Amino acid sequence: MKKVFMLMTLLVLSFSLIFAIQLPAGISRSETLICDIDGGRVGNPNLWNPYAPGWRGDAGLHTVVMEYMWEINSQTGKWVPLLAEGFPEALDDTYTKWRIRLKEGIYWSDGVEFTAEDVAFSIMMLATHEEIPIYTFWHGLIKEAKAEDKYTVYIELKRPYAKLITLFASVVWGPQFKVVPKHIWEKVDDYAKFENNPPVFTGPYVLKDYDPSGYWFLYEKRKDWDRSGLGKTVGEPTPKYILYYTYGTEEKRIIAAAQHNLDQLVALTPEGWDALRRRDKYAMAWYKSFPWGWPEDPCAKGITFNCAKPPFDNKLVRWALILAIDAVEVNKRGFGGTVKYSPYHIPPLTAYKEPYFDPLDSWIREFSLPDGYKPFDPEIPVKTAKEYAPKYDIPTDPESAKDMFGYGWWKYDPVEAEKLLKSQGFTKKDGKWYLPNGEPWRITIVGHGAFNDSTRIALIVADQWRRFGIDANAQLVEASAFTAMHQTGDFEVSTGWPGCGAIADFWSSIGNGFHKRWVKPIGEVTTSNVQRWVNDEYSRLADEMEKYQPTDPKVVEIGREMLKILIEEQPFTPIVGTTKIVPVDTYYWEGWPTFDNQYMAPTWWWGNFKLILPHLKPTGRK
Amino acid sequence: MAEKLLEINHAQIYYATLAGYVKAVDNVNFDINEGEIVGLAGESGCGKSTLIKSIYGFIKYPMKAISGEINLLTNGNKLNMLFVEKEELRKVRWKYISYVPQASLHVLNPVTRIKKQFLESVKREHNVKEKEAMDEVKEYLKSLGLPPDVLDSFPHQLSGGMQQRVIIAMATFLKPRIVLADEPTTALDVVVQRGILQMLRDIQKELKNSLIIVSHDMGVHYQITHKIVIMYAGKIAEIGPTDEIFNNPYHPYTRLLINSLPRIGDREQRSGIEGSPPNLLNPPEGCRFNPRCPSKMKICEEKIPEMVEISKGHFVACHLFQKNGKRVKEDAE
Amino acid sequence: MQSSGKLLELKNVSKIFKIGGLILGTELRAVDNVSLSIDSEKPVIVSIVGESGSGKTTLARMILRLIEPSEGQILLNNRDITQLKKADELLEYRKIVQPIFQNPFAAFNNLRRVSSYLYDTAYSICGAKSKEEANKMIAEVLEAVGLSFEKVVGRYPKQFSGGELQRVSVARALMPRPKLLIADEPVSMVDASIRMNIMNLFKTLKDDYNVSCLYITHDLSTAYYVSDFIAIMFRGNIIEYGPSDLVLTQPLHPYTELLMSSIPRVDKKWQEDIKLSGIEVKEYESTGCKFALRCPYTKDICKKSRPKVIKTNDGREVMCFKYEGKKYEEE
Amino acid sequence: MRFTNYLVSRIVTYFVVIFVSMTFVFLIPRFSPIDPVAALIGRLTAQGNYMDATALEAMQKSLKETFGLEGSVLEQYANFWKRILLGGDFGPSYAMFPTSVNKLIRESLPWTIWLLSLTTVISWFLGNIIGAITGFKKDRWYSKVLENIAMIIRPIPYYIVALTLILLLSYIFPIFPMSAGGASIGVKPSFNWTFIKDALKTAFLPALSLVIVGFGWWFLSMDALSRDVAEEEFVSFAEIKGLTENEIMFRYVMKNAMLPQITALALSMGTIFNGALITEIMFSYPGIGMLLYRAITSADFNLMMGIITISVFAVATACLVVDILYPFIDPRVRYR
Amino acid sequence: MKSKSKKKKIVVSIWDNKRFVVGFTLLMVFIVLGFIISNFSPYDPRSWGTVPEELPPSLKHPLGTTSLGRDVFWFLAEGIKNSLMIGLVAAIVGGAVGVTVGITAGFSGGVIDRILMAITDTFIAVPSLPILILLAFLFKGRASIMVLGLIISIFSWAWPARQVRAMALSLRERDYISMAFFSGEKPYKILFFEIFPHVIPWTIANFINAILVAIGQEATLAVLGLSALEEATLGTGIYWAMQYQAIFRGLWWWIASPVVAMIILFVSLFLTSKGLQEHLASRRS
Repeated sequence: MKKVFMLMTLLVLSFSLIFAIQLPAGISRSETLICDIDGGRVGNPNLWNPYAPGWRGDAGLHTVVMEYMWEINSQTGKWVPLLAEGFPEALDDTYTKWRIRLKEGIYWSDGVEFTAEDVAFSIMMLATHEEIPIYTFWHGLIKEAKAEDKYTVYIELKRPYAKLITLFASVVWGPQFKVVPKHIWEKVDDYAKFENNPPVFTGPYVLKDYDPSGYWFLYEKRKDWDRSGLGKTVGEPTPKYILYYTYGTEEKRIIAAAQHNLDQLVALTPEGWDALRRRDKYAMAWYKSFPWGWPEDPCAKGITFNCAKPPFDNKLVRWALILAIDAVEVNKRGFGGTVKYSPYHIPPLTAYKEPYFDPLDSWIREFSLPDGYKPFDPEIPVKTAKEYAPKYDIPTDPESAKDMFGYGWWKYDPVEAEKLLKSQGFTKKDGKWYLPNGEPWRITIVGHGAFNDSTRIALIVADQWRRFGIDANAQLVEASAFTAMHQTGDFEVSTGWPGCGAIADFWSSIGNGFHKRWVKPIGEVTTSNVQRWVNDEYSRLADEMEKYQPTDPKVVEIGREMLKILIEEQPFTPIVGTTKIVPVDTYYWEGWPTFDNQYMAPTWWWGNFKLILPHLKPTGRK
Repeated sequence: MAEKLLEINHAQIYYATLAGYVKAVDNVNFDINEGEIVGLAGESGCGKSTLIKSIYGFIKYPMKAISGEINLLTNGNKLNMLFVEKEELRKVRWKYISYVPQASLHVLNPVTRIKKQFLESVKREHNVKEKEAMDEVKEYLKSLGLPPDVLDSFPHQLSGGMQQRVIIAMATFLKPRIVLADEPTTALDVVVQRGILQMLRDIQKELKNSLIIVSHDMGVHYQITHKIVIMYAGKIAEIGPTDEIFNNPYHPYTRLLINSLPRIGDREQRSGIEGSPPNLLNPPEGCRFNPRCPSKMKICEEKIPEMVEISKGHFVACHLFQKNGKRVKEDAE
Repeated sequence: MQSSGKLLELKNVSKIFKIGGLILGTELRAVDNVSLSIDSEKPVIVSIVGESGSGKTTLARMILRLIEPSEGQILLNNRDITQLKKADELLEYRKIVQPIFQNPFAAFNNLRRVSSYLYDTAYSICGAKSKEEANKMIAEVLEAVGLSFEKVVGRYPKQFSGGELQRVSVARALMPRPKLLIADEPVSMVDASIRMNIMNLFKTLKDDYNVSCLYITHDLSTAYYVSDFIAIMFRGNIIEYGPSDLVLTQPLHPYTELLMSSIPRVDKKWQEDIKLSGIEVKEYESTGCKFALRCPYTKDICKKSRPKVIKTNDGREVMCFKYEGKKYEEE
Repeated sequence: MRFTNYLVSRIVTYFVVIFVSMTFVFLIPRFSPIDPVAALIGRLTAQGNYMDATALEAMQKSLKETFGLEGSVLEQYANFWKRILLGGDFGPSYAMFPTSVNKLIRESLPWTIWLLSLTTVISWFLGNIIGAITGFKKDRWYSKVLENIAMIIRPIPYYIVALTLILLLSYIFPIFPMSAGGASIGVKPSFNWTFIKDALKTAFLPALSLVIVGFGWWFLSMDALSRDVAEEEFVSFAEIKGLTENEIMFRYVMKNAMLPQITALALSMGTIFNGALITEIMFSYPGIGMLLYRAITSADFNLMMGIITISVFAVATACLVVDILYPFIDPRVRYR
Repeated sequence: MKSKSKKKKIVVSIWDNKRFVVGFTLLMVFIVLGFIISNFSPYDPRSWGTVPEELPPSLKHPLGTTSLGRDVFWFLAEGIKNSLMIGLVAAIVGGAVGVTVGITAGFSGGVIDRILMAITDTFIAVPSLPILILLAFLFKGRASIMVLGLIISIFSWAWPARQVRAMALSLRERDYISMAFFSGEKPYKILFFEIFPHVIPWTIANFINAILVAIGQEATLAVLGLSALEEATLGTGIYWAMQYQAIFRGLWWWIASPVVAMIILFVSLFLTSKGLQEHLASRRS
């Protein structure tokens, strides 16, 4: 028995030497960057056509192989021209004629030069081929695109469109427009069925190998990386190989990172990060310590009301429900205190501080409900800071707290909430609320089952409303049901995230998106304004905003007025910003962007990830 | 004088139940000699099956050997089948003593061909190649009038009678000295029954061994046995040569039993024995037949009658008969 | 119109079962073109004797409506029993016909009290109005079978011996004063010492209660003892029918002869050996006489065609070529 | 004659069951609040793909057209059968448009089949052998120990078993380095030793987890079956014949108790085509289970129908095969 | 050695069966815990933040607390109740439908039998998990404990129906059924008093087994995030512990409690069922 035990131990020990991930011969771990795949396993790894509806770009294609005309620096909100030179030039006052200049000396990975012909071809392809999902929009917009010379594209529109750059430039994840090589794509018959395998693009890496089951994708740096957009603009990306690899569940990703077999993780739950941090001294997130995560994700999470369904069509009812939410508890239970509060309907980004948050600060503090009640509580961030200070040693002064936890949120005041509801004819008996018509008030909060943030907020808010006396429960549904229920208005309250934005001009998101023109009766499908909120003044302001280019200061002016309306009306209520805990393991690679080195945001899953690559340095560990 | 093959001395075999022991075989004695066909007769629950199982050493919980001996006498060795090691038992089984179970369609392994089932017990003893053993088996079957192609069949493809004949062939192939047959023809049709009984008898004649047959059917005993052991409620009521038992039964139970048997061509009114056999958990004191006995005396409720030999080889356990075989009193016929 | 006369009449009744193996499986005529009748004038006991697989139990089950005949008709008082559908017709049917099953322990649900069946019968079939009335009926029939009311009421099947339980079974069947008892092997599970008591019961029922009985058995001795007529079944056919005295003492059909010679009688020892064969199964499929393969008198014709039923002068029927064209007339 | 009748009626039932099942499966998702176009749009917006409301609206329309979802449910239903009957084609996947469902299934199915058939057979064998031993020798100490172990293992939620294995054998003792997919990086599926060795290694942990769980199930049922068989007359007769305990166990008890297990094995083989969702999630193993799960969550009707059709066919066929072949396996059984 | 008991013991007591005694005792502990003790919970087990977070087991919190600020013990008590409820609903509905369909099919025969069996086979052929997931969508709104039980029951009746049908087919041939008919018993009475009692032993074993399977299925749905996640069940207990990485973060009491509870609950149900079956088998023979 003893002998057997000894033998077993020996066996275990000898095996445990096999530690590192197995890479194909000739590829050394120290030259390879291993990245997480955002959406997990890719079901159709053969498909490299970015215009196919089922395309998945998150396994490297749009981060290291494809390049966009303008990438965005997600930390500063500024565009970085990658394939383009400068910004689009409007040739007339009505914004129907445009000119775009391209960088010179960029080549496709198969050696053909990248020119204005490619861009013009790509634009016209979108505008003339019905099988491409975004054809309808482009067809309705583009009159003509042509190469004026080798590096200049001329575009003529069918209608004025001031926001043209947002079609070509990455705003959040990636833009609609992806330039494709004319010499390959012009031979294609059906763009919806084209696989584009192997992919030819301008990016610094090329596809070397991939798993037919879609678990991993290996890319190699181009020998002529200097002829890529990135090479021309930023410099040489460091890793020789990039391996996109999905380990699967969070547990496995944590283990993999702890074993230094995963250099970069797309997102962990706060608890997952806690687990990794304790096991891996090389693991690192945006902040060195609490609250760790990168708080600049461009969508604030909160709750959406279906304004077409009574009693949620009454803004005072909505306000009452908001005052029954304890945001501090949401932050604490849902996110371990790591997220920023978001009273505005745009995410609490650094980029919005100057144009919106600071100018509106005094307004929001004084903002009052019709009965004169001032709902805003600017003390919440300090309170939160104080709560976590003993454990994590963070500053508790108002300014630091604001940086860390945002400007504040609405008071948790069930008494006022009760007052509001009673004023609207609601009654409370035995601690339970009844609708004006006497029925018990039951609310189902729909949450997105696959999104942790959405799930947790739904469950916590349901819990809080129950405590308040409403028979609330949370229903978590899968992605498709979540979207479909929103589109048809088949919900009462949900935990969605319609309040997105990354650049000061939020016209394309909440501006146009909340326009009354999208509102359809319940049962009919609408893709925007799913909260079915009709506000004439807001819609008018949105139309006004549309007339200016994104960089126009007028945009911000109008935007502030729009935000005031949203705050007053609350068609949806953001609660917290999204903090992404996107850690890296610095065992093999360092030079990652952090709070102390904010050259970029840690948006590994965006197209702009390539902008980070030249900053990485190998540690030299084997 | 024929050799004694088996002696049963004071065998007590009980069944353990939650309510106590069921005294299925209680203090039974008799011997079996070479060349005899002995019938064990009695009603259901009288202990005849228990006894024959015990003779074979096939004692399984809740059956329990309490005391006594059932000695198998083989080449001068004595083997008490009531208390014997499993290995010892395995050595004598099928070779010195064989057991033919009650005719039933569930005795043979339903998923194995007869051939294999035949050989698996034979090969061990013979230690010969399968082919040779097969030839021998075929020869043997032929000698018994069985078609050798049954060997390639599955049990369910054979009729019940054929299965029983195969089983008998298996049990006698190694020429055992004693063959035990426990209700070998129950549930078989009369024509088949006759054939099987003949077969058992022929084998016995051939091997000159002894055959013990358990049956509740008195006709079976009448037709083929030399000697009958009548059991009642776990005890032996009467032992005697077959013809004598039928012609001149002593024990009231035997007499009533034989009288109750209908005979073709004889329409005379017959009646059964009133009452039913006793519960062996708590059998009646004294003679176990006394509650049903028409000639009951006082002593019958008090004392267990002893076995007395009335004429040569004819024993009876009844207070009506004294040691010398004289009748104590004439009972009303 | 022969409206009177027949209590039970079987007209060319057949039952075809679909059983069989993988490829060779065929239809099995368990009962093949059987005709039989019982007079309603005078109660009789008719025995149906046969080996297992002869179709005797199938026949009984058809008369009890437990299975439907595939061909032919079963008439009870001139009414086709398969046509009885309505509740009152079925009630009437049960007042005329009652069964007695082979194994009394299987016939009584062991989770129920035995007497509950008696009460059910009293209320539902005999139309008892009150508990007293039912008790009276029950006590009466129990007495008839030699049991006491106190001994039976409230007890479970397991608390009886087989003989007692079978007697309860008879008593229950007797309650509606039926005209016909269908007794399927009623004593085969009963010990020899008390078998005769039950057999005598049937005789008593016939004489004292005017109950006819269809006694289904494989035991020739008891059949002889109890019955007025005997039908010998072989592979689905009644091959010989007649008064039991004649059939069993002077058998006509070769099969009956074989059967007779095989009984382990207690008055006559077997003489010469009989031969067993392994061909039993094929007999069902034969187009000729089903016994032809084993019959000592076999002729060519026996294997080719089915013999007809021949009526003899002494009131017997036999199905054998041996008697064709002889002094017996054809039916 | 009789067999033909049986076969015909059995085959008619087979097709009826398949037809009813498919209709049922076709209708259910269409009455659920899920919609493939919404799912795709949802995925794009969740990713933060910046799209103007006007563009989004336009895209929704054109996707509906591309997917052929404009007709009524009845038309779609007719289309579905037409496609299947004319060429066994399930159409394109919606979520992974334009990849065809047939291709997706073709790529996932081999992994599933090889892992699940292997583990099913292994656990079946182990469970049956050990179950026969413990069922026959039920009073031995090891029988009692084994039975208790199986009883305790069986209820452990499968993912806990899987996670424990990963933690134990990939993290604490990293004997089997964590990996994803059916083989290591750079090893391509083909018939050579390198691949087989690699695939075996990769599949070891998921296989182990499935065997552990499957073993408990087969073991417990075999244990119970053997106990029953051990009471049969022919087992007593084997003892009467003087066979040894082991002979009786293998030739009599096991051989007979095995029969229902063979049926059960055939049925489990049919259910293989459902995949093993949790296994695939936990071990990042490519397979049909995950594919199906994704099809459901992304309302990919075609993919869903494709996989479920195969599964229904497999289970129904397994039942059919069992019914038809059982008499060959068990000589006693005849067709009803 | 001789037993001195004079009285005949006709009924063998179920309490003589060791498995049953152990299983039933454990089961009773669970039932008392779930259905009685859970009502005395000082906190709403669904509410978050009722107690300090992440405390290891102590006298005050016998099974510790979670990251969500729930007391594990009280959550578990409620979870046992709800899991048992899911199991009961699924087993009752599935069992009732299965027995009804099986008996109807077995006794009617003919066309009715064929139709019922085709439907039954359909439910056997259709893979359950995907349909359960889809049904979870269909029952939008309140995925309550009841609804969950009902959803699970949709696939829990088909096998029982088949088995009951087989039993009914053999019961149909029994003499005592004919006996009851000839005693003038009404058909419905025959069904309830003659046939049903003989299906009961099997039904009980199947019932317990169905509870077992349903609890396991709920746990599977929970790990996929498809159960009623804000209710306390054994499945959601495990779900939350996994979501908050209880294993990695050393909160063993959080994950171990529902898992161990599940194992003990299963073992108790298993033993009860086995013991019961053994007992009934011994009574029948």
